[in-house]
Amino acid sequence: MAEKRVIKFRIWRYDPDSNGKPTYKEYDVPLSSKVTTVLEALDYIKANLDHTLSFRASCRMAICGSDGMIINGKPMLACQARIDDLTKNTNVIEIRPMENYKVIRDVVPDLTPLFEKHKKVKPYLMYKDEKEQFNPTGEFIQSREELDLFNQFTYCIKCGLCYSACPVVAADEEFLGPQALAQAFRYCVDSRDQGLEERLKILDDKHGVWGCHFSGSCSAVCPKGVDPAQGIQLLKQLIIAYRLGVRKVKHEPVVKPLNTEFKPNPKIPLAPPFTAKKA
Amino acid sequence: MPRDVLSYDVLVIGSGLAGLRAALQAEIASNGKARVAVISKLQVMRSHSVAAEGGTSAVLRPEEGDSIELYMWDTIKGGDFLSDQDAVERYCRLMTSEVLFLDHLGLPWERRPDGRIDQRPFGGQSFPRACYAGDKIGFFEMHTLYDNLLRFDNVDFFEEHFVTSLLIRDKTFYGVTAIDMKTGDLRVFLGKAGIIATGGAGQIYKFTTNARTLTGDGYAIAYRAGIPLEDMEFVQFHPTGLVPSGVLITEAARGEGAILLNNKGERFMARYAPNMMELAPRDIVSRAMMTEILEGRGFKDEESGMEYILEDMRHIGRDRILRKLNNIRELALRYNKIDIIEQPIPVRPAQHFMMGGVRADIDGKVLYADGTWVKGLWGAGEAANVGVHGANRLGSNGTGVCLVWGRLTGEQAAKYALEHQNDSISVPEDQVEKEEKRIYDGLLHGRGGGENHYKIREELRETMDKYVGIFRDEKGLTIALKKIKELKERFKEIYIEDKSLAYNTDLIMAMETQNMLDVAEVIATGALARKESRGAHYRTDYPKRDDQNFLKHTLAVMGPDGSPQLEYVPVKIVYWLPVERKY
Amino acid sequence: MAGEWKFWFLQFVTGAILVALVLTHLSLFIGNGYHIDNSYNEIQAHLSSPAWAAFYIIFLTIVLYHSHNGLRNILSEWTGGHHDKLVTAIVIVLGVVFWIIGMHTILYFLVR
Amino acid sequence: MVCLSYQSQNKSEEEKKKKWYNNIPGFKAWLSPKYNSERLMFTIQRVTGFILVLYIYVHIIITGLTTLGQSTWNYFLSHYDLPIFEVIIAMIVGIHGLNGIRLIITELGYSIGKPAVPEYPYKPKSLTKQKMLMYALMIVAAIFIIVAAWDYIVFLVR
Repeated sequence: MAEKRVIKFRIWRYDPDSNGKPTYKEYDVPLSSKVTTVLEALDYIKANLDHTLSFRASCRMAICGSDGMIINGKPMLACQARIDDLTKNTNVIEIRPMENYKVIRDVVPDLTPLFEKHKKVKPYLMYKDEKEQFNPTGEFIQSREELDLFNQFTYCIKCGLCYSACPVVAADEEFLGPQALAQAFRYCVDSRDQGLEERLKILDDKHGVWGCHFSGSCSAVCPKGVDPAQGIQLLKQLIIAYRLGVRKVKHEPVVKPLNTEFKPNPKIPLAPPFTAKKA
Repeated sequence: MPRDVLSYDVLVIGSGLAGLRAALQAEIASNGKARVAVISKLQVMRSHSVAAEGGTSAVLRPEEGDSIELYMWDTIKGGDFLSDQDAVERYCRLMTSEVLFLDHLGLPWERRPDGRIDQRPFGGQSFPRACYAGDKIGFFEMHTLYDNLLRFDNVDFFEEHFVTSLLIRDKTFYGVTAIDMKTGDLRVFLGKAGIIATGGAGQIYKFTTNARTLTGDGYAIAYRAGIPLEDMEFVQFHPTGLVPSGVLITEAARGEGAILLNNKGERFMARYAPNMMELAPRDIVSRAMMTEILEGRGFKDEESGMEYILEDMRHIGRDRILRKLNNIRELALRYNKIDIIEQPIPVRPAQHFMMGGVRADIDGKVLYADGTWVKGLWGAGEAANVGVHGANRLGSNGTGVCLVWGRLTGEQAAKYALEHQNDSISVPEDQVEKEEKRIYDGLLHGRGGGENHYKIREELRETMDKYVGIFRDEKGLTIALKKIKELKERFKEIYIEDKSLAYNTDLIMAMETQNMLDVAEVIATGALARKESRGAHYRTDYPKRDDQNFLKHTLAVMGPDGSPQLEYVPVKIVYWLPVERKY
Repeated sequence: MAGEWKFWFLQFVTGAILVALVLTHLSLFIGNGYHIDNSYNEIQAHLSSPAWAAFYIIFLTIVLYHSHNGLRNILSEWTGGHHDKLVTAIVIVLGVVFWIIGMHTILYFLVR
Repeated sequence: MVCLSYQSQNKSEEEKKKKWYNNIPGFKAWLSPKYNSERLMFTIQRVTGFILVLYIYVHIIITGLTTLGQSTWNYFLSHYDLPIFEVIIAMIVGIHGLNGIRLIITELGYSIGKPAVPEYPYKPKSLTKQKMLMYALMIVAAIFIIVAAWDYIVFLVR
């Protein structure tokens, strides 16, 4: 086996209870097959070097979005950051908490503003027949083309990296932020939605969609290829087209009832007859 | 210390798929009147349900030969006849509307060319009935439910609140205690109704597909409150965990046509399940893969020393992979630098799911060992065993059970809470003080003997992997049980280095380890007592199913000495008598 | 406040127009070399013609709208989005003051 | 129904939140272009725009000096006119204007690609698709600056 490499981790530490100032602490982590990502290195540090290190982590496969942090100057997910990719030219990995949030402790930011803004854009389908929506009688008909209009934006894992990278968010506390705006677009273009007018009350605002000036940092750091910047610009296009009265919509949402009639299929077996006596 | 007391109608413990579905249904059923608290030790949409990949089964197309009866038969046969058949029936019937419900909430279901919901084949299902969206259905379901909960103003999310105990008096549930991780304070939540939806305990195994947060907290707090855990010895191993990380490679890959190859290049599943091949239920495929590995027909990863089997998806084709298996392609590329379009990937069985859980009846009501209801308490999802999965869960039924029993329990809980709205409940000072002492004096500021709880956790996980894995025998299980007892003793001597209150993960992890030890003990005890092989529980010393003696559910209740005591209750057989299980 | 889209859209429309106007404006001076001596007469000649005066009135109005709407965006963000009304008031006052100064210059030669 | 003790606790929670470290850089973030070149253009657009506002004030006031008579005007020009200053303004106008054209196109949703199922490794289309546009317009900006500064260049060469 090749000689073990040792990587130096410089980690931003802050503990509100000890009234201290933020400091950097350094840890030496030997690489092994168990330590290939930054998250695994943090685990190693917590279990072996310093039990007091705090960080968030859950699924360790880049789908839950817990462990966003700034690694070597770029916001990314710790579980996604491979150490060998990061240390091609250096032996040091520097970890800081995400910007644009308050920090609870160490690299644990308080994401409450992100979630609150997500809530503001009404991120759900608004179908006019609410009774049908909660007690469905059939399935919506939606073509793949209609699905692909918004499918990309459903990939958002709400990790908050885009929010952390956005320069407008940094200054403007009221700005909805890339995550919420991309989600707003996702619901606005869903062919099953009828709530555009309702949502525009929030979006068509200085601190709504027009707060974005296309710096594109959100898309540059997005770990899931959501490309929020694209969504926001398309949302602007949609709003302008809607306001100028030139928006084209293919059709209103259609609910189609399911077939209930059973037709035997030679390729599919039949369920065997009941053998137990019903109690 | 001033104490926080919060009062709600419905407390939902856990924010996974079942928890969110329950909270949503509680709001819908009460027309937004019920005050619901969702208490989670994570941020709400970080729960492990997001990692479910393949799909959610439902009968949508009877005109193409599918039927509720066939779905029931698949589920019961897949569960090796340990399923409660009345629960299975209810599940299969309700699933259809659940899929439509999610469609109406905005889930981006993949569509057929004619715009209707598409379905894909899945292991053990006779009809391709898994509705899907890419290959991260759990993720979409979670986020759809979370987003829709934001409609309601009466739902409060208590994120990063670690529930430490259930408050139960006179066999009636009235609240929980929880540590607010952000501030480190103990909070008391009073509720008329509670729903345990805390998920599984995958972390007691080392090689697992589960998130690091699945430490069996719900099992352990219920178990310590005197509630029995049912069928815990049935632990599902997913055939395809990515080597060496254990990241889940979805069964949908095999549904789309992926094949498993041993080091001779054989498609070895032909020997184990000649009809269904790779699409046999998970327990059978996992055992087949382990047999191949143990008989020397696996590959070996030099660096980690793990042996594996190859899963080949090259013939599926680039376009289909990009559309339908996008996420696992990303995972394989990221963690193994292998593109599944061009190369097969290394996989081996990994712990995936707990078939057992808190004992619950067909409504999801949590029951004591004597069959009486813990008034006001329900259970849903992986945390509760309502009896659908039996001895082995079929792929694509996990999310379904979360949805159906989330809905049922949410509805009942809201109704119950509103009926009992005027019942006064007082803070049980004695219980809360006891809990406060246990956590802050005992653990946080306890002197301890300098024992490192990370080491205890690691040793537990290694023990479980080695002795309570896919193949079990008397000798191994006895060793495991002895080791767990030893670790439990050592845990009393732990020392917590981090004394800070704010976001003290050191303390939380210690408490998780404690929960894991309790759950592991129940699993090992149950497995030792079940002298047969059924579904996911395979004893090399008793390789046959024994319907005479063991067609019954195991109940484990905490005894006075803290170790589990076993009881058995019969399985509800309503439609089909057990037959030989062949695929 | 819904309806911000108008300002945003107008910002783009004015921006596009300004590109043309600025080019016209600069084309008057580029290629003439430096000649401080007769620049006064040149300005006077230009502004005395009603067509050019009209051009500059439009130019002044659009450029002040565009720049002050931009300034409003910057200031509004700068103040964290908490003082939008104050920012709008400041921007309007500034814009009107400079519009009056500019109009005075343009009309001075035309009227004289 | 929230118990009273919750209200009192609420305050102390607010106090605890005050101890959280404020990691929000404020408008300084505009001045730290990082991650991508569009972010740099964002910063440049901001800064040039702000300078141009100030320049317009100065320009309007100076042009207003003509109303005070030719002698004042000539006196002012001979003492305060710096050709290099005009060239810098021309550069700023060129960059602001042509980047503005890019922003009009992209922010109206053109040349940033269509949404599709993303393919790993992820390359955001909004950034890749309009890169060519950005480069092309910056070349145009450079030509514009040279033309605008031609008199000055000629003046320097002489």
